[in-house]
Amino acid sequence: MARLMELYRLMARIRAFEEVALVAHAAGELPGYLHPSIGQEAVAAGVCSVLRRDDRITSTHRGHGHALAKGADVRGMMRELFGRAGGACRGKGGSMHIADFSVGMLGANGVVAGGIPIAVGAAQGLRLLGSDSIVACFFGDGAINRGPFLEGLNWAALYRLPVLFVCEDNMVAAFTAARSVTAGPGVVARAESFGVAAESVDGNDVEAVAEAAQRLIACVRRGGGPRLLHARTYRLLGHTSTDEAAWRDPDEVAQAKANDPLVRARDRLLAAGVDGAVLDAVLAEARVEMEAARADALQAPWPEPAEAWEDVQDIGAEPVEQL
Amino acid sequence: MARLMELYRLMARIRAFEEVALVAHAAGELPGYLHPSIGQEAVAAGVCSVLRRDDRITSTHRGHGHALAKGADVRGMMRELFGRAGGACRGKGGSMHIADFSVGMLGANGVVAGGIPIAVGAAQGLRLLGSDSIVACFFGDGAINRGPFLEGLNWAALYRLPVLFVCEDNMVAAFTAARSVTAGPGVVARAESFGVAAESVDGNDVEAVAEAAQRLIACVRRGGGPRLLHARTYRLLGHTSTDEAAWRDPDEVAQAKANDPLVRARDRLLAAGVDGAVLDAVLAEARVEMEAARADALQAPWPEPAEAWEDVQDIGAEPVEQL
Amino acid sequence: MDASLLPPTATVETITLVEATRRAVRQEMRRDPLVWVLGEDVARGGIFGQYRDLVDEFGPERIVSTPISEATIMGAGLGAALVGTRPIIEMRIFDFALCAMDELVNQIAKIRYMFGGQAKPAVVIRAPHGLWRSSAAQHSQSLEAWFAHLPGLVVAVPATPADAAGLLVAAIRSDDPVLFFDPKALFGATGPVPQEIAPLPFGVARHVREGDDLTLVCWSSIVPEGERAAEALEREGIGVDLLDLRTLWPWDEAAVLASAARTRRLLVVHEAVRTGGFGGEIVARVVERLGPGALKAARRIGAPRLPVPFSPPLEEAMRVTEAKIVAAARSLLGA
Amino acid sequence: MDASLLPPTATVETITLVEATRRAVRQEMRRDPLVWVLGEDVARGGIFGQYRDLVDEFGPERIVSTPISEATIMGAGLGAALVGTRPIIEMRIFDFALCAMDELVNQIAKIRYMFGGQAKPAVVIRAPHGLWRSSAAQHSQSLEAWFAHLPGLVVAVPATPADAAGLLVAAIRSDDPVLFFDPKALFGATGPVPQEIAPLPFGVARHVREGDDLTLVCWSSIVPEGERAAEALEREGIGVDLLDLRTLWPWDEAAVLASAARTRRLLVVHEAVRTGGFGGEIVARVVERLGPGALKAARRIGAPRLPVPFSPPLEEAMRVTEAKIVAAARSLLGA
Ligand SMILES: Cc1ncc(C[n+]2csc(CCOP(=O)(O)OP(=O)(O)O)c2C)c(N)n1
Ligand SMILES: Cc1ncc(C[n+]2csc(CCOP(=O)(O)OP(=O)(O)O)c2C)c(N)n1
Ligand SMILES: [Mg+2]
Ligand SMILES: [Mg+2]
Repeated sequence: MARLMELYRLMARIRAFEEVALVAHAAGELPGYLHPSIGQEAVAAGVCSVLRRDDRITSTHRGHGHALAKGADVRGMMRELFGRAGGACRGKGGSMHIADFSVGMLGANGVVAGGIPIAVGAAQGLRLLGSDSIVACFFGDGAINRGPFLEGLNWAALYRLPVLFVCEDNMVAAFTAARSVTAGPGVVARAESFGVAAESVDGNDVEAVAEAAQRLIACVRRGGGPRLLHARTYRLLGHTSTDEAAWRDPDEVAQAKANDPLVRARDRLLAAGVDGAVLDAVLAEARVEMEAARADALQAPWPEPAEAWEDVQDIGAEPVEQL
Repeated sequence: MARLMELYRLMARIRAFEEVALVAHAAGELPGYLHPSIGQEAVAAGVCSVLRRDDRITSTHRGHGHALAKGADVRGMMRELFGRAGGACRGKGGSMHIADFSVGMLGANGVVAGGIPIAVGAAQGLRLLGSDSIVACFFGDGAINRGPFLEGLNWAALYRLPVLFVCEDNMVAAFTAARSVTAGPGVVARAESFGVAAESVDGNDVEAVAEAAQRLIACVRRGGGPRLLHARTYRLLGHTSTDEAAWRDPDEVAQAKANDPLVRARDRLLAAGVDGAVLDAVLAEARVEMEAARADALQAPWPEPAEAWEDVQDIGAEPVEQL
Repeated sequence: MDASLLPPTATVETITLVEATRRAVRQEMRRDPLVWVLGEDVARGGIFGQYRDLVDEFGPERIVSTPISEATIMGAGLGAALVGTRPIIEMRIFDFALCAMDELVNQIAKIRYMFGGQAKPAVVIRAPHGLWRSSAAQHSQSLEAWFAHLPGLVVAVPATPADAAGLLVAAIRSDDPVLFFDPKALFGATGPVPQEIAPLPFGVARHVREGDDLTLVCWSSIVPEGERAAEALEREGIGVDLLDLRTLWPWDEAAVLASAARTRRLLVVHEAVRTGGFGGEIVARVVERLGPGALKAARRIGAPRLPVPFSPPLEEAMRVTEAKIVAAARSLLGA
Repeated sequence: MDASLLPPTATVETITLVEATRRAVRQEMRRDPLVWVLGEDVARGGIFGQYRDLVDEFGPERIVSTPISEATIMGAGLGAALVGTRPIIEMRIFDFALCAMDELVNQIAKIRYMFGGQAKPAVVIRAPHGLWRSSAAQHSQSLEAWFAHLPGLVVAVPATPADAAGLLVAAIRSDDPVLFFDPKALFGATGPVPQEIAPLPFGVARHVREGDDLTLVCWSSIVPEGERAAEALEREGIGVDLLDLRTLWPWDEAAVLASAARTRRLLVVHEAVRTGGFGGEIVARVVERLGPGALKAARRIGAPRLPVPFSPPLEEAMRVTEAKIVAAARSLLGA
């Protein structure tokens, strides 16, 4: 139960992070927009819980959970969402470009499937370095219709690279049901057609995800070549912080809510005899942590305008304009 | 036998076209370089022989055979290779960009897999026009590792478009054995993973190609959605007119020569009682036709320099410079 | 467009730019059954509402929501044009067109030429571009200069609802491929648009304001900044001749030359990075045509050569603003 | 590079440009085990022989022949850099990089910035570009101006064996991503190259010739045309100050300004299309910096805005040649 408890805590922190960020967004505290992963926490938590710190991940536009689960600094992340000094990316990236290389989080990506070629290349680089680290590559069910996904499967299989592909199948690609634009049996069949062994898992069962990921990663790390994990989950909110996703079947949404990965983990912990108050405390602590991060971000200074001119290139960087 | 005889004649014409063009190239009569399809004629001939004139094809950098088999004008093609006035593309395209829209030949392509998105779109356009024409889309075994191939499969299957994908598997991608850069079981499995039914055929048996293509095209035309034909063949010459492909196993090449699609068709015709002299005459006639095309091209004028300024845009075309 | 230029019978309403483009698409789809739209989420109206409810009228075979397959969206649009239909290729935002550059650059832009005139790539590529709501580096680019440099495309960069509508109608009817940059930041801007939209010719600048002291050339989202700057300068007694190019290829060289020859001071302003931007072409062309001696001063304003940052103060620091235009104009007048 | 500038002990041989780049790659791969090459057919030497026999020395894990998957070649190169290796990404010819533009433009060029300096995209992208042997529209493009406009990249456009070698060594050692345009037409050109290749700094023009009457700026394959034109002009008594920029970003503004201020006549010549080419940037910058009054005349030569045709007389008609440079120079001198 200790492990499930840890996973529960991790999911609770991801959930709280996004809930607090959404409140802050609605309050006009943070610029731009967010892609919340609420409802999908078990995938990020399950997979990242079985990675080593020196393993790498690549992520998507919906990457808060991945970053947090991989160990990214929460205050740095929140400040980044707020565009403040001390943000994980110095305020240059925002929500869609969260990265924390110090924990192997090689970045969210604003381009669907954009992380996939990067992931296979990172794996190839690790091989060259003689490292036994692996790369977990997250992408959505909408990404499997982009060419780079298929090129990446071929590439990883060809060079037997240490990559775990993780398809977060939340049934939707922005505003369109993913099934309605995806031909054939789906991602598992696609992977297998490249010789990449693949399996599906209930992506709202965090233990099942962790268990499957662990098994697959063991093969990958042993030099067995890439594997693909297909995690079925559900995006409980809209595509972005400003989308209600009102077009979805309310029954479907209601059913999905009952299947919330946090609810399921909680039920299991309760059934195993954990006190409800303990679980409530986990949620409350997570909330406190994230509200503190929000408060920290809110009081943090803005970056200096001149910082816009930094981090472009070493050679050929333009001088700061008269500001 | 009449049908095989016609296919033999078509293959002989393709072969003669390229042999003559190669001689002309070696003699310095034509600029640039050529991608000969010698050894692969049965695929172009077999597939195109069962297409209607109003069906469309998209082709590759190795497209002489496709164009000729689809009915493109030989003199126009040869003049194009020579860069002369009256060329199929007015001398602007050359060998790598042969096209003849009047017979539904929507163009060779200098980009590997470049014709695939065009083919599926053409099929979608034909559907919108209420036409029952279909599109045959040729590409090489090297092309199946480019993203657009996979996107195209998904797209065609999703919209159930009238496309016959034709993979010309000549075992090589430029200077690299295609197998050595292709993971998994291959093109048929890839197609099937998108729900596109696929089958393999001996691509040097022109009758088998024609028969399989006919069967698949019937499904496609009936609205059954796309199909894929995987034709196993062999590129007898180098990648281009200036490549000897000296790195290949001489045994492999010798074996492939014995399996030349023209030799095989000839043997079958002989066995069926056709006189060898008749078959020789077919070859000789083809040669005469192509030598005449070469002579025609050689005497044709060059395009006027000012023509370089034509066919760019209707609006915003730049004025011809002082020449 | 000045409403007084419209035929007297035309009905003119004030609507947003996004609505103006929707009206243009609807009008053309009603006129010509071979016009159709393909792109992600278009059957849900598009992410800016450009196609709202159009699927109800035209059905899912003409308002085609596609997979996330930009290369194929672009290339399939081309293929469909080659058999005679007239696709509108929706890229969602310009930055995603970078996933389809072989199809745009190597195929669409060149196919007519390579095939000696046989191909008619009558496509419109809609690519909402530019800064918008702290969208950061991968969702804010302005690379219109690239396509003015690339042979084979018409490049439209409208700034008002009427121009967007008129240029879009012209684009749909054109046999040339047209890369149509919707100005993201101006989707909500309002202006008069006739019920019946006439095509607007490519290559004719809009003379937004007349003035004798300085020629100010701009396009797309920068036009309102330019207008405000011109008003501010006028209050200081500086007369600004303001041109909105509306298309970058063809571009209205004659209008710019005439104005610059008169004012002898040229300021070109764009949201895109200054280095290598289309402003360089304009300044160079004016100098070549009129001779350097015809000018007293020339200058460009554009973004510094930086990816677009997320944080508002950083974005603001590198953004082209009314204030920067006014300051540059003043310094030019000093020259 | 003038051989007399080399340290006296250096061994210098006359070799081809392609061989010079091969020597540079080999030297750097020997020096640093984290340098490696990925691209199609590279284990067979590359299509121009740039990597001939290198697989024998470094093995197939460092000279990696890849599938035809440009997007992944580009993106995997980036990923491999992010974990600390130093990939050389071979694009075969530039035009195929258009199949990998998301990876180049949205990822490689921006990743360091978006992530606030965390990423070190230390890649070299080699892209042989330009006209060569009637290769037609999809195999002949020169789009270097695009990347000077794009923040985040260094853009190298060498013209001699020594410069190609020196810039390639610098590119491999640079932590910035470098887009390295091999000049296809000059792969066979010969020149002196030291056995031990030193890195050549980016942004320093080569002063090819001195002269007082006209500043001629060029790069890449046009440099030899420019040299021949300068010789021809000298025979007519016209002194040409000839600069080979060697890199377009950073570019040697100081050298151009100094020369133009002196000669007061500026001619910029590139193989790329003139409209929207980098020549516009140079002319505009000089006018901005020196003031229009400092110049008597300025002009650019480039290709007309056409895709590249196949047929030799068509290609010749649109190609930038010595004769066109000479004619333009004469007319500038008249101004
Ligand atoms: C190449 C590209 N095309 C389109 C978009 C716009 N877009 C952002 S997220 C998204 C949907 C992605 O769906 P999926 O991969 O399933 O991820 P999810 O949002 O469901 O997590 C789209 C179309 C993009 N960012 N990149
Ligand atoms: C996108 C792209 N990458 C690389 C090339 C260079 N190239 C031309 S043909 C070829 C090999 C293609 O192999 P395949 O698809 O099997 O066709 P084949 O030549 O065997 O007919 C390559 C790599 C290209 N033209 N386009
Ligand atoms: Mg999804
Ligand atoms: Mg092949």
